[in-house]
Amino acid sequence: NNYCNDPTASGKIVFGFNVPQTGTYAEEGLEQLKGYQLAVKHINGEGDGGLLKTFKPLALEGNGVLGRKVEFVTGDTQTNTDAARDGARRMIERDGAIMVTGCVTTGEAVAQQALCHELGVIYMSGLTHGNDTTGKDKRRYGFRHFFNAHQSGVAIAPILGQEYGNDRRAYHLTADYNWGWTQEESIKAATEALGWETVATVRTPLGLGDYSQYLTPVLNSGADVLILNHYGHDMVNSLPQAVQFGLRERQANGKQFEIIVPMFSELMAVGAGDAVKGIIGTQNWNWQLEDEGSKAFTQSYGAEYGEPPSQSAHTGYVQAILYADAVQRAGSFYPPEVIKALEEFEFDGMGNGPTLYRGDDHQCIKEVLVVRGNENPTSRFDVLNVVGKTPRDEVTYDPAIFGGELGPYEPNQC
Amino acid sequence: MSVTSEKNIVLHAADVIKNFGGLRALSDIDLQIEEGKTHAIIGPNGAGKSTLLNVIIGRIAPTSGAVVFDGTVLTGKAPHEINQLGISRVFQTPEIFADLSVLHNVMAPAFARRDGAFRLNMFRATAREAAIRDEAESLLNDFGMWDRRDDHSGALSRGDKRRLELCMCLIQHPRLLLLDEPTAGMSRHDTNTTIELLKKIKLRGMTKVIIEHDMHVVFSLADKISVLAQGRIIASGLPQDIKEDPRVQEAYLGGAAE
Amino acid sequence: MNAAPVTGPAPDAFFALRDVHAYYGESYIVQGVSLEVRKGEVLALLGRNGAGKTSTMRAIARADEPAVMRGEIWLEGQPVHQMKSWQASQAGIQLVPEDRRIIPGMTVEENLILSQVAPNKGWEIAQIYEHFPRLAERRNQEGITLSGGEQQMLAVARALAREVKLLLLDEPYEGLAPVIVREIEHIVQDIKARGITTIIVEQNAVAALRLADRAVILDSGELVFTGSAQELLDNADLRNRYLAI
Amino acid sequence: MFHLSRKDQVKLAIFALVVVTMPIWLAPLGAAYPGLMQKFAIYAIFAIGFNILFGLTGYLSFGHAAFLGVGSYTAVWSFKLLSMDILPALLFAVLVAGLFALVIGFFSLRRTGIYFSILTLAFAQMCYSLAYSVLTPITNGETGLLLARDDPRVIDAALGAGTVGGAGLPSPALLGNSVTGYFGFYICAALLILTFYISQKIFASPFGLALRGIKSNQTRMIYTGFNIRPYMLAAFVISGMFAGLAGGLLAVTDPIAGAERMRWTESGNIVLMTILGGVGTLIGPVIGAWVIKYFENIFSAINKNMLNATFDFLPDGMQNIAVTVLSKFVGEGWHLTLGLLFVLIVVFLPGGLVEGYLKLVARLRRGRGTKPEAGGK
Amino acid sequence: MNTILAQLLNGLDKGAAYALIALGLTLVFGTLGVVNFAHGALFMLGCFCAVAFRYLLTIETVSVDPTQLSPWGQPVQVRTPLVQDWLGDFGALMVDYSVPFSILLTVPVMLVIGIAMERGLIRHFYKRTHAEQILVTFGLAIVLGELVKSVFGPNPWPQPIPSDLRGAADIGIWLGMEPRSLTYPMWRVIYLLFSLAVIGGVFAFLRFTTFGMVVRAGMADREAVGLLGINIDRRFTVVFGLAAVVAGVAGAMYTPLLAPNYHIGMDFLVLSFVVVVVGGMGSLPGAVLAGFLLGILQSFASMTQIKTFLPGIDQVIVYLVAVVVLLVRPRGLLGRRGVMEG
Ligand SMILES: Nc1ncnc2c1ncn2[C@@H]1O[C@H](COP(=O)(O)OP(=O)(O)OP(=O)(O)O)[C@@H](O)[C@H]1O
Ligand SMILES: Nc1ncnc2c1ncn2[C@@H]1O[C@H](COP(=O)(O)OP(=O)(O)OP(=O)(O)O)[C@@H](O)[C@H]1O
Ligand SMILES: [Mg+2]
Ligand SMILES: [Mg+2]
Repeated sequence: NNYCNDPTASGKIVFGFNVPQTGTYAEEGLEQLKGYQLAVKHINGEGDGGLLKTFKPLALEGNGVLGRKVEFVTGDTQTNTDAARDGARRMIERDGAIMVTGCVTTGEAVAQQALCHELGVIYMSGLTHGNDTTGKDKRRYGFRHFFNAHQSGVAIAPILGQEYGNDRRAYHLTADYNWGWTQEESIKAATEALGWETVATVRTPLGLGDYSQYLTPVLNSGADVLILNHYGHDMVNSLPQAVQFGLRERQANGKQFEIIVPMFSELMAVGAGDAVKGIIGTQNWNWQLEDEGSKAFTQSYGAEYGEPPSQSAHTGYVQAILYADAVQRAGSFYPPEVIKALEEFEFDGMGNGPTLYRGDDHQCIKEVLVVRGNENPTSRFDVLNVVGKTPRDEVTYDPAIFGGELGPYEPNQC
Repeated sequence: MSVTSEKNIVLHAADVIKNFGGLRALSDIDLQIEEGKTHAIIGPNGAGKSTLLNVIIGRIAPTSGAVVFDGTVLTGKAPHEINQLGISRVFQTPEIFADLSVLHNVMAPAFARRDGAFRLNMFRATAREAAIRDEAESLLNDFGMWDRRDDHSGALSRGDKRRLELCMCLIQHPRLLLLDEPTAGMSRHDTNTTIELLKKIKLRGMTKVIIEHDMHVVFSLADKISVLAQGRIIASGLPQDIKEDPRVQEAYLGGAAE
Repeated sequence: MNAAPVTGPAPDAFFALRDVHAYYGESYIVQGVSLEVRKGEVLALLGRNGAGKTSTMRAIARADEPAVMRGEIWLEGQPVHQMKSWQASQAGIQLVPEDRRIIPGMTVEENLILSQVAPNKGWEIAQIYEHFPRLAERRNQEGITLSGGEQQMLAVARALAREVKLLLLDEPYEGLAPVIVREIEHIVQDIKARGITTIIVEQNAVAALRLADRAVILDSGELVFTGSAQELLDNADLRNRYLAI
Repeated sequence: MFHLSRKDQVKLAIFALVVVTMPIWLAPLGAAYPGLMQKFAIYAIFAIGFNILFGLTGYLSFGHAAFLGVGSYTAVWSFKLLSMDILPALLFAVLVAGLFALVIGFFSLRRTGIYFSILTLAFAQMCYSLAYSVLTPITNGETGLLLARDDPRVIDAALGAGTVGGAGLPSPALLGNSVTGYFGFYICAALLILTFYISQKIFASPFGLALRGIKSNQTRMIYTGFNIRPYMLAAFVISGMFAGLAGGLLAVTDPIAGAERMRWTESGNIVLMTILGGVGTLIGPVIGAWVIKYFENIFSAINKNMLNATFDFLPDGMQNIAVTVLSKFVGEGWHLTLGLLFVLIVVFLPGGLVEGYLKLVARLRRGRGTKPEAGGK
Repeated sequence: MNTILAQLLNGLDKGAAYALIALGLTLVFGTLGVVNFAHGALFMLGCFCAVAFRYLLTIETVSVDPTQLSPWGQPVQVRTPLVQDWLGDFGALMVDYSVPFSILLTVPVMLVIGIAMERGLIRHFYKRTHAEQILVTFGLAIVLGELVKSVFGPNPWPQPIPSDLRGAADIGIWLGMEPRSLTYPMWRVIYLLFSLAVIGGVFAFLRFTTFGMVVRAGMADREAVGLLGINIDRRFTVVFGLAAVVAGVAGAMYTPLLAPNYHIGMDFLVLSFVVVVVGGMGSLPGAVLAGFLLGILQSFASMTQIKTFLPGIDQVIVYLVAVVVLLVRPRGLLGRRGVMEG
């Protein structure tokens, strides 16, 4: 079996960690990189072993992969699809990477995933929440552990109903690009199913900074809920600005006005400051979870870096472990074998409860966390509280709804 | 003004008026230039001489009136079109391509003459345009600048820039050459050479309009002189008549015709 | 920063150049010029195009270019070669540049006001208008739209609006109508009468020599003649060789 | 028609040699892999084209990335709709980019100086914003335009030509040969040499002289009888077409087209490349492009592990210090190095790398020659 | 109707912010003629003056309590605030009002930075080509950004609004309307007033002193001005310092609206250039006018009513306005002839 960067031929197992290290998403990327580096330690049997203690079923033996130590190379995607692909190509063509992983936007994920597929190298995406990664643009060689916008919508709806009732009028501000649209669509469907009415869906330019011109109309719109389908810096800016507009002190339709941010990350929450207090959203993982896996990961990450991990670090860590484990189980680096080992793989102990790597679209199906901005944080790590977990069954969906095609197993030559 | 109407008039500025805000820089100018002659325009500073040239070459639009060149109305035409009709001008402050070599400065206008206002002459090397190059070099030679042909023209002294600009106009073989103080700042020696050269060109039948304060130059070259003062032509005629015109004496020469 | 180190004591002369060498980047233009000017004297600096007259004047006025690499410039015991152009101007050296350098975007009056911003005022603006009624008429016109002669007047006026110890006139008659040449000549004579020391560069050697007490001739950056104006007028050979008159 | 001056012939020969031997001399620099070498060639083409406008006419376009993006989108659409062959893709990329340049240039060239720059910037930013959002049906927005297996590809279908790439996605091909890897690089390299040659021709031609005249003195140009509008427009369109070619090649070597390619930062990048290497010189922009791409790809990939390995020979304490200090300049700190490089180069090598180098050489030569002792500093 | 009024108010507010941010740039770019790509970096440094000021005020003594472990396995840190303890109520007030108070830090710091930058680097580039100015200032911007990144990290640093100034002001009441019919965030109103004050101050300084005239003249012809005895270098330094201060205070006061990170300058760079150029090179009033024009139009273009029949208009409005203005008026709104046209 001849394939790209066959470690048995080169004698080296190289993972490529390609994350934004500069630009606006540098912090998320650098966190992810820390997760990856910790994973390599644990795979190679260094450190305290981390999730290898809780991960079930586990094939890794703490002596590298298939008995050989893992090395890694890093790259800077600059949160730019071209730079991401350049980095991935360097890892594959020059450094001999057998697997590439990392990203903080769906754009980077899809771009790298497509490239890796063409070159016959497996890509484990990092932080990507858009539906397309495992929907319209899914690839046989790409795998996503992170949850997606659709699942966010489904997961958040019951909690919203519980907290804010079934008679609400929602106003959406949506980042005007692919991810924003899918998120808006998903949340809208989920909230309307609750009985909410959608007053308006307004698109805002990406990376705008000042959202005031979109917030002024909210005041007199008759809405009593504002849903911010913004991610990253868009959200870091729009949420505090919305709060400054006095929305949260406002009464509308006889109810307290509320703001919802369907997709959260710790770093975003830190960036948004006080404004995040009391705001509900969803998360892939949180270090305050009480299960054994989460505790173990938080412990070993804290020992390494002196602070608790973010979900970005977690997802990076988990993806690296999952790939390594799949190789171990397949007993081969041959990508089709590894892909088959990952597809329909059912595991637990990674912090999200029992999880399925679905074969049809390479999306992890697991429970989704609903979180709320902490009113009295004790530290800057303690910004989000888990207020609910939507079980895996409820967030399972039919992969056919997003279309796309995985493509063949056979690897191309790079 | 109706002088010698049977002569061949190549340029006619008819009733040209130019106002700058409240200032009337040119009023009712009626000027006829005969083919093949050298027509000098003299007058005190600020009389409107340069302004008149600007109107002719399309740099400024006259407030009213028109300029006709060989049957074509120039007013309203773009400057490059006017040049293409065969009118070149030496400016009062030298306008040269300061970033280019002296030789290229002279070659560029030759291309404009040969190729017209635009031609995508992209694949033939300038250096291989032998005819134009030779002509440029011989012209530079005439003006004593041949050995500086590869110098950066921005670094020339002012007198040299003047001469260079003159070369740039001459290589176009214009039918009408407008000279705005071509020898200002030139040393006496170079002034004399320039006069000789301009005389030679005249033999080839090129029409010239020359603005000059140096009476030596004016009286060496001019076939006819018009005197401009405060935007009006106050006198027009043969050099000798002008020299003796009392109005000119007073307004311009100050009794100092050297 | 092209100040040369002091190599000797200040000369006795009112104004002196000692072995000045100046460069435009790589090109060596002023090649060791030495001269002295007495107080109240008018010196004519003559020579062909490209001889280096302007360069010498600019070196004296301490313009950035050409850079003085060696030599000294002294005015009343002050080391001008260690100054920048603004210091030289405050010390009383006023250059009327050959290209006049009227400041674009400013009216005639603003150009004049500007020359009085830095210390050591010369004539009052009212006084200037008296001498140059044409400028008074045009005071609100943008300076660069003036006709050539008017610009020249403005340039001279600007220098006079400052305290002048040494006036550097670079081709003041260029482009001027004979009447105006007379007028400026009168002004310069007037300046001379006030005891202002002047160096004048002029292609119109006859006109320059009418004014000058002494003359020097520059050729290829070197002095080839120093003497009284009369001496030069009498020396037909020199006149022919360097001035073509 | 094909004539070059002696000097230019030598330059072209050396240039071609340098480009073709990239896989050899880049190897010790860690850059000898097809992905990066393709980028070197492509961005050099982009920079050469940009320099025809900026270097010759002095008009600084801040929106050239738009043409790069248009070229890429066109090429990918050509793959999707017509054929996986790169010839139509490149042809259309060049033509469509040229068409865009014609329209944008027509308006922008009404202004000069900074006003022109901002006009081009504005047009390009509009293209970018729209491509990212409203035009998603055409551009596929954030995720970028990708190939799909069920694309129509009418020419391929009509010819019944099997596409290269097996059961997976089809891959771009030149007359049936897949253009991935080194073959892709050599195609780019050949086109780079061709564009270099064309730019040499333009520089040496009367057209180039006219463009330089426009840069030097527009007034003189006009009163010399040149109509500068068509000259400028021609230069703008030519340089837009070069950008389109570069964009097309990006899609050829890596079939995806994203809106980010059109962002102002990308336009800014090409400006920086050109200035860094030397505006208006033939080779400068190429070198500038290589330097920046090298930093972006190689410096950014150096991490602490690698530094540790490199400085293994030092005693522990020293190794730590060396690694800590250097790690600020590589990996996530590569921008810092790039910024410092920009500053140092302009300060010490005015005119960019090439000009600065020439001046430096001249100065050293002169230092040995005769010159009166300089008293100043 | 209220919507229109609110949107107009919003436009004014945005416009004032744009004008203020662009003001520093037009001083350097429109007046000194230096293409200053580091302007965004100066804005960013101003933001971080506010961040640093608050950071210093809230500095804490950290002691480690080894008996307790945090959930991530590290000893718990016990933090006690320093300044508040020290200054008591006034300290607390300072912390609460850290953003406005930070101006006290921002002005001197930015002045020093501006002067150092001009003396150390920019000065040598007045006579160099614009291309080289771009390269050096862009390089400088990157370096400054990276330095801030290495101190403060890449994540944004939100700054709170003083507690008394939080929430929305009821503008409607001031205009004699029903209560709560027109509300607008208090801090934005303050920023609007602050912008107007700074802009007015800078205008007065440049208009009613000969300083402005000298600087304009110096830009048109440095050498000639030097020959008139004026030390133009020193004045350029002052202008640059002033520009840095203006950029800095614009940044510091903006922090509550936009949590700053090291990258924030780049995000504002293009916008400030567009504002300055649309306003017209060399014209301060032009930049202010352009700021308001863009702000108001952007505000209205973002209304759903308009977006429905012009999809995507809000994405491009700024650039569209720029194109239209520059095509209709050759030198922007109020530009002067010959400035940066060549
Ligand atoms: N653009 C303008 N705006 C306002 N006034 C102008 C403009 N151009 C010229 N003028 C005025 O028009 C008059 C004529 O100027 P012009 O340059 O034609 O004079 P000239 O006869 O060439 O003088 P000189 O011999 O000194 O060059 C002058 O008073 C000048 O100030
Ligand atoms: N900026 C410059 N860079 C390089 N060389 C220069 C520069 N300016 C002048 N030169 C050269 O210096 C020499 C002397 O020039 P300068 O202007 O001093 O002559 P000049 O005696 O004033 O001549 P003119 O009578 O023509 O004004 C000339 O050969 C000129 O080419
Ligand atoms: Mg004139
Ligand atoms: Mg001279």
